[in-house]
Amino acid sequence: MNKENLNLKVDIAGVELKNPITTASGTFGSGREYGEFIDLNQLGAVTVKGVSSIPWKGNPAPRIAETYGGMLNSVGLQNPGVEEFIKNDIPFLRQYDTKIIVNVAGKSIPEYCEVVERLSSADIDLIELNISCPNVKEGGVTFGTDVKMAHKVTKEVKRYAKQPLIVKLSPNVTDITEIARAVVEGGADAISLINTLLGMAIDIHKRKPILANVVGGFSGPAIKPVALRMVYQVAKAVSVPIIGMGGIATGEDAIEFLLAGAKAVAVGTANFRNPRASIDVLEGIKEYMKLYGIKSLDEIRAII
Amino acid sequence: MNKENLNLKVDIAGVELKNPITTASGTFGSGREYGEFIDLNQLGAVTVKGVSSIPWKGNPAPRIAETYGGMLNSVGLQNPGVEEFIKNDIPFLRQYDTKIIVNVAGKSIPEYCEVVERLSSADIDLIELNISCPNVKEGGVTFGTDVKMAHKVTKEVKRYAKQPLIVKLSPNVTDITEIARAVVEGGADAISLINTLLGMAIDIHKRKPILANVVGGFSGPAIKPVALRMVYQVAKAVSVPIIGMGGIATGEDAIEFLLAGAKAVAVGTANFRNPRASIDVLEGIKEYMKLYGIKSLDEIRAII
Amino acid sequence: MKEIKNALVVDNKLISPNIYSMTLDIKDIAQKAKAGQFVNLYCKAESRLLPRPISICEIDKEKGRIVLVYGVVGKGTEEFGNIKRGESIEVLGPLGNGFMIDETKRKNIIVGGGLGTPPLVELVKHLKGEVDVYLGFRSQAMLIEEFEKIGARVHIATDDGLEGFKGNVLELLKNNNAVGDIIYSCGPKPMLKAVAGWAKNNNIPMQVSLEERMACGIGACVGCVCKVKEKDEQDWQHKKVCKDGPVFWSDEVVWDE
Amino acid sequence: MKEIKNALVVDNKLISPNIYSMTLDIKDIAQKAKAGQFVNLYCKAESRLLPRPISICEIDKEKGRIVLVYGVVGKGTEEFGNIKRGESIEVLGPLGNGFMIDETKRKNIIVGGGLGTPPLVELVKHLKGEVDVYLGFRSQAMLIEEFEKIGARVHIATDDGLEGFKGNVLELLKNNNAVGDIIYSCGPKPMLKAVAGWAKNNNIPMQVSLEERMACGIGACVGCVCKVKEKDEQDWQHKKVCKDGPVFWSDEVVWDE
Ligand SMILES: Cc1cc2nc3c(=O)[nH]c(=O)nc-3n(C[C@H](O)[C@H](O)[C@H](O)COP(=O)(O)OP(=O)(O)OC[C@H]3O[C@@H](n4cnc5c(N)ncnc54)[C@H](O)[C@@H]3O)c2cc1C
Ligand SMILES: Cc1cc2nc3c(=O)[nH]c(=O)nc-3n(C[C@H](O)[C@H](O)[C@H](O)COP(=O)(O)OP(=O)(O)OC[C@H]3O[C@@H](n4cnc5c(N)ncnc54)[C@H](O)[C@@H]3O)c2cc1C
Ligand SMILES: Cc1cc2nc3c(=O)[nH]c(=O)nc-3n(C[C@H](O)[C@H](O)[C@H](O)COP(=O)(O)O)c2cc1C
Ligand SMILES: Cc1cc2nc3c(=O)[nH]c(=O)nc-3n(C[C@H](O)[C@H](O)[C@H](O)COP(=O)(O)O)c2cc1C
Ligand code: FES
Ligand code: FES
Repeated sequence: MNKENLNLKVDIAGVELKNPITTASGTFGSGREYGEFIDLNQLGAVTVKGVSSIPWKGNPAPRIAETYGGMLNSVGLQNPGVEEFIKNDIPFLRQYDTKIIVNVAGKSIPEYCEVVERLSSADIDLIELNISCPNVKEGGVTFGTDVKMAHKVTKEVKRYAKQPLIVKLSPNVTDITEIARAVVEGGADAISLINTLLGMAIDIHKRKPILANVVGGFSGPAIKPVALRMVYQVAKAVSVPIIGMGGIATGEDAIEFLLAGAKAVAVGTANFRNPRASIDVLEGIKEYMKLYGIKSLDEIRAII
Repeated sequence: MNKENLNLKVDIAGVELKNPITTASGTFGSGREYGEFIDLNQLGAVTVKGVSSIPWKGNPAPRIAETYGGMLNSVGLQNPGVEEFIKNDIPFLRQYDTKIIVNVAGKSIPEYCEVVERLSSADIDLIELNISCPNVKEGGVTFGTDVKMAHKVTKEVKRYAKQPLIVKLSPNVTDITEIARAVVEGGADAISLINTLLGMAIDIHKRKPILANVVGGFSGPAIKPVALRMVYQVAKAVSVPIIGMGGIATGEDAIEFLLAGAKAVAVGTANFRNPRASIDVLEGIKEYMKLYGIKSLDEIRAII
Repeated sequence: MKEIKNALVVDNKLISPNIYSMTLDIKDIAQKAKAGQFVNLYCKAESRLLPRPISICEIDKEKGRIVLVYGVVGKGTEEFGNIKRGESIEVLGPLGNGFMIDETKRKNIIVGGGLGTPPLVELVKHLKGEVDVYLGFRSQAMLIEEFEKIGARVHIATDDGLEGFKGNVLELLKNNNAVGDIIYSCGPKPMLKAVAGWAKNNNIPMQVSLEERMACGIGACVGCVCKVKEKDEQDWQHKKVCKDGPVFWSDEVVWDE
Repeated sequence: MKEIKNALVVDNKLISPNIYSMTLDIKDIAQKAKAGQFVNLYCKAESRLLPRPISICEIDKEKGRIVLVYGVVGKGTEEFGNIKRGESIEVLGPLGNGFMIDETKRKNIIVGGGLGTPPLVELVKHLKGEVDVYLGFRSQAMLIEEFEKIGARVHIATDDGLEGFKGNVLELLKNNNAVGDIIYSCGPKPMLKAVAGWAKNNNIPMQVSLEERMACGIGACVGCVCKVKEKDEQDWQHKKVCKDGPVFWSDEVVWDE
């Protein structure tokens, strides 16, 4: 309860967040940089960038392209590996009164399991499985676009996870509810969505793709209608808590996701335009609650 | 050849368009309204709104929602039926020196075939099969999101089509190349893409979806990165001509699609903001050609 | 050829909380416009693609000006509210069909609700005979002087009773024992529906100006439909508010929502 | 806490075809800034989300002002070019690490190419010893006076020979038998690569300021990387241009592109 007497607490698979705001993995580093712009204590949780078992170099540059109301990235999950993460970033984040959600990347099931096993003994609150990584063993198809693979990787990883397991879905599928059901059956305690759409941009003067990797992940306000639709569909299809994201930049955007069925929301690309975006979203939610005399977010969640 | 000595002609399955510009089905009516703003003679082709065998009432209002850099529609293919179309719209369009592409809607394979058979004896140039319609017989799954159904409907319809057959793909699929290959095997002479993404928007004050139909087709500049990526992928996967669309509003946008492999481009949602958009796109293409001394679009098509 | 025009904003002033009156210098539209037609206003913000349909409130053919009265209800109208005199705005129009003015009627009843009131001002200028204007608002009335200047009698209802009669406009009509040969109306659909019922019972022909979310505003997208039937028939059609309307006869409209 | 600041645009003038010099009144940034750092400029157009990184060309700590010199190469810089004196712009900075100024060097060589020239102006102000500035342009030189005012010798090369030496800046260096104890440089990567090869052959330590497409500009997104290795090692890392750079030692950079 804060001083306005608003109840912003949300429970994600047994972990209580003081409010429904987290950050979208990969857009917020491990919180250090944005911690110079906002008070991290104010966030319900910090979701850190994806970590893998060993350091990954990621894709070549250019990795960033701007599009109309959005952007593309082809960072390719560059990260220093789980050991470095545990050593450097957890102690930093634990200084703050916020929950830690660790996003996990892997190119094969054993690799995912290795990271999750290592994290199980670390001081973190929730694990978020990023199943949009290319599955090198199966020739590059991502785990997240195949029902069977999504189920299998969730099930295997779940055996190693001591913390509740969030599975993060890719929107690049024909039927998102099918994948959502598969990961819940596999043991997901919560679902987050959406990861980036697959997009492309071309430099017409150089006559080549802007990204060295040709295609990249499409995010930002432009994609919100797709994200919202998928959150709505998944909320109707499964009963685990949902963390909604995709283009959220204002409190109003966040309210749309809560109405559609999200329990919490993540702010991603918006941070790049406005380093205070996550706090602005939180303030916007509070204003909405005050405007309509809403005491608890349960009053409006999933009522659509 | 126009006076600047630029060769803008394109051949779509044996039909020569004087330039690569057409309109996106459903955004341009049958040309009457925009014919008051632009000279229809200047367009390579006019693609008319979807027609079905009998009149369709379409979805309830509200049917339109605006999103960041884009919009949603749930018109639901309202149209007066193929007979009315042939009677009223073909004579109107035939006054102009532009090709006529007729977009065909149907809720079952026999219905599609009926429309196409009727159009076969009509004075039109190309048929565009919209396989994003809900397939009522199979419980609402659209033809365009299932490889087998996409193949089947193309193959059946092809038997009735006297004019070359364009099949228009839905982007709401895991693998667009799979669908593209299926319709080419089914007999498609050309492919157009993308139709709208599936999106949603919520009125947070009324706490209900803006569209009466809850979800709707998402179009406009916001979706361009997805459209471009899919055109690129499909151009690599099949060898039939491609008509690219999705968020094209300027000549520069169109050049991106041509570089990615499109033979022609369609201007859709941009017409709503700028009734001259199709002509502006054409002029923009010409400027680009002059800037770089390009004499024919073949010099740049699909070079990425 | 038709085209979107760049109009000079001669004035843009707050006339009621959150409600602005914008005067545009736009000869071409002023010359063609009729009461009940509307214009498309385009936003400068690139993230907002679609035009905003706004009714023409007053037309000054001599000066070549039109007046628009609009409420700030969202991002687009907020942008309009911030436009300063001397700046310009992109506008397309006149669009739609106006009211079907019947000069033979001696007793005209005008019914307006909230932001549906503006187009009725120009209308009243063209009516012969007596004019009684019944307006419903939530709390604060507007445009009263404009109507009175033309010589109309104005009757106000507000939900909270702050001004005029406390109640809705239908109750006010009944309360005043309103009588007339024709009703012209514009406002929220529930109000129009209620008044249409009253009109039917009293055998008064009624014109209603409808609103719907639009994309093109010119009849091309089939986005802005309402259900319309032939009088006394059962089967209805989806007609375009922008092109077939925005004014319809109340007994053509299917009042099911 | 850090934050995006709203800066007053004191001046914004065309100084060469398509190139503008913008002076911002922004005390806080002016006070902290060092040569070689950059700022994020934010667009007003909502469709353009990402900040534009622009190097700081000059710093006036007394007046609390910074000067940015930028080319109009796309939509964002076009928007900046249209800003009028007296308007404001959102800006974040100073960002990145500046040049590592070595005051002990007696002979400084400065190498700039095109729009890479601006940050070298502020740098030269802080160098002790002789300064020879070698600049390469396509056709028209800029900022010459700014360098000369500080007492540097300026040598120009243009591709078409319109001004100075006809050829590229490396040819000019060779042609002039340039000698120095250190090189500071900024410009297009192919130029930096070529000069880095020459520096290596001549055993002159060289600093290069790199550019890369950015999203955050503050080290959070890992978007803006370049390949960097420990001197004399084989294996490289992707380092962030915005946070670890933009200035690197030329022998750390993997010049493979
Ligand atoms: C024929 C017609 C005449 C109108 N005349 C007037 C008038 O004279 N004065 C006035 O204040 N309002 C009028 N309206 C309503 C006006 O169009 C909306 O209030 C306005 O579009 C809201 O824009 P926004 O950007 O502020 O709202 P937002 O909610 O941000 O707009 C988002 C989208 O929804 C649409 N929209 C939102 N509300 C409405 C609505 N009520 N009707 C239609 N579209 C809507 C917008 O046009 C835009 O496309 C009229 C509407 C129609 C259809
Ligand atoms: C550290 C750094 C310092 C710079 N300093 C200067 C300077 O002092 N003067 C100057 O004229 N330019 C400088 N640039 C380049 C400048 O950032 C780009 O020219 C500018 O971002 C182009 O924006 P635009 O909107 O006009 O182009 P658009 O092509 O429309 O921009 C689209 C996107 O691509 C990015 N982009 C395009 N070109 C470049 C580029 N060359 N480098 C990085 N991002 C790019 C934009 O930031 C934007 O995100 C610098 C770049 C970096 C990384
Ligand atoms: C630069 C960048 C890096 C990202 N890295 C990751 C990642 O490591 N793991 C992951 O699951 N998602 C990653 N994402 C996806 C975001 O977490 C988020 O799902 C997506 O961007 C949609 O939200 P937004 O529109 O608010 O950014 C990344 C996104 C961006 C823009
Ligand atoms: C209002 C509206 C109606 C549409 N109707 C049809 C249709 O009848 N048949 C069809 O194949 N596509 C239809 N579309 C999809 C467009 O033709 C086009 O594929 C899509 O909008 C993407 O292009 P854009 O972003 O340029 O609009 C419609 C789109 C809109 C916005
Ligand atoms: S708004 Fe397009 S038909 Fe009416
Ligand atoms: S731009 Fe984000 S890390 Fe450099």
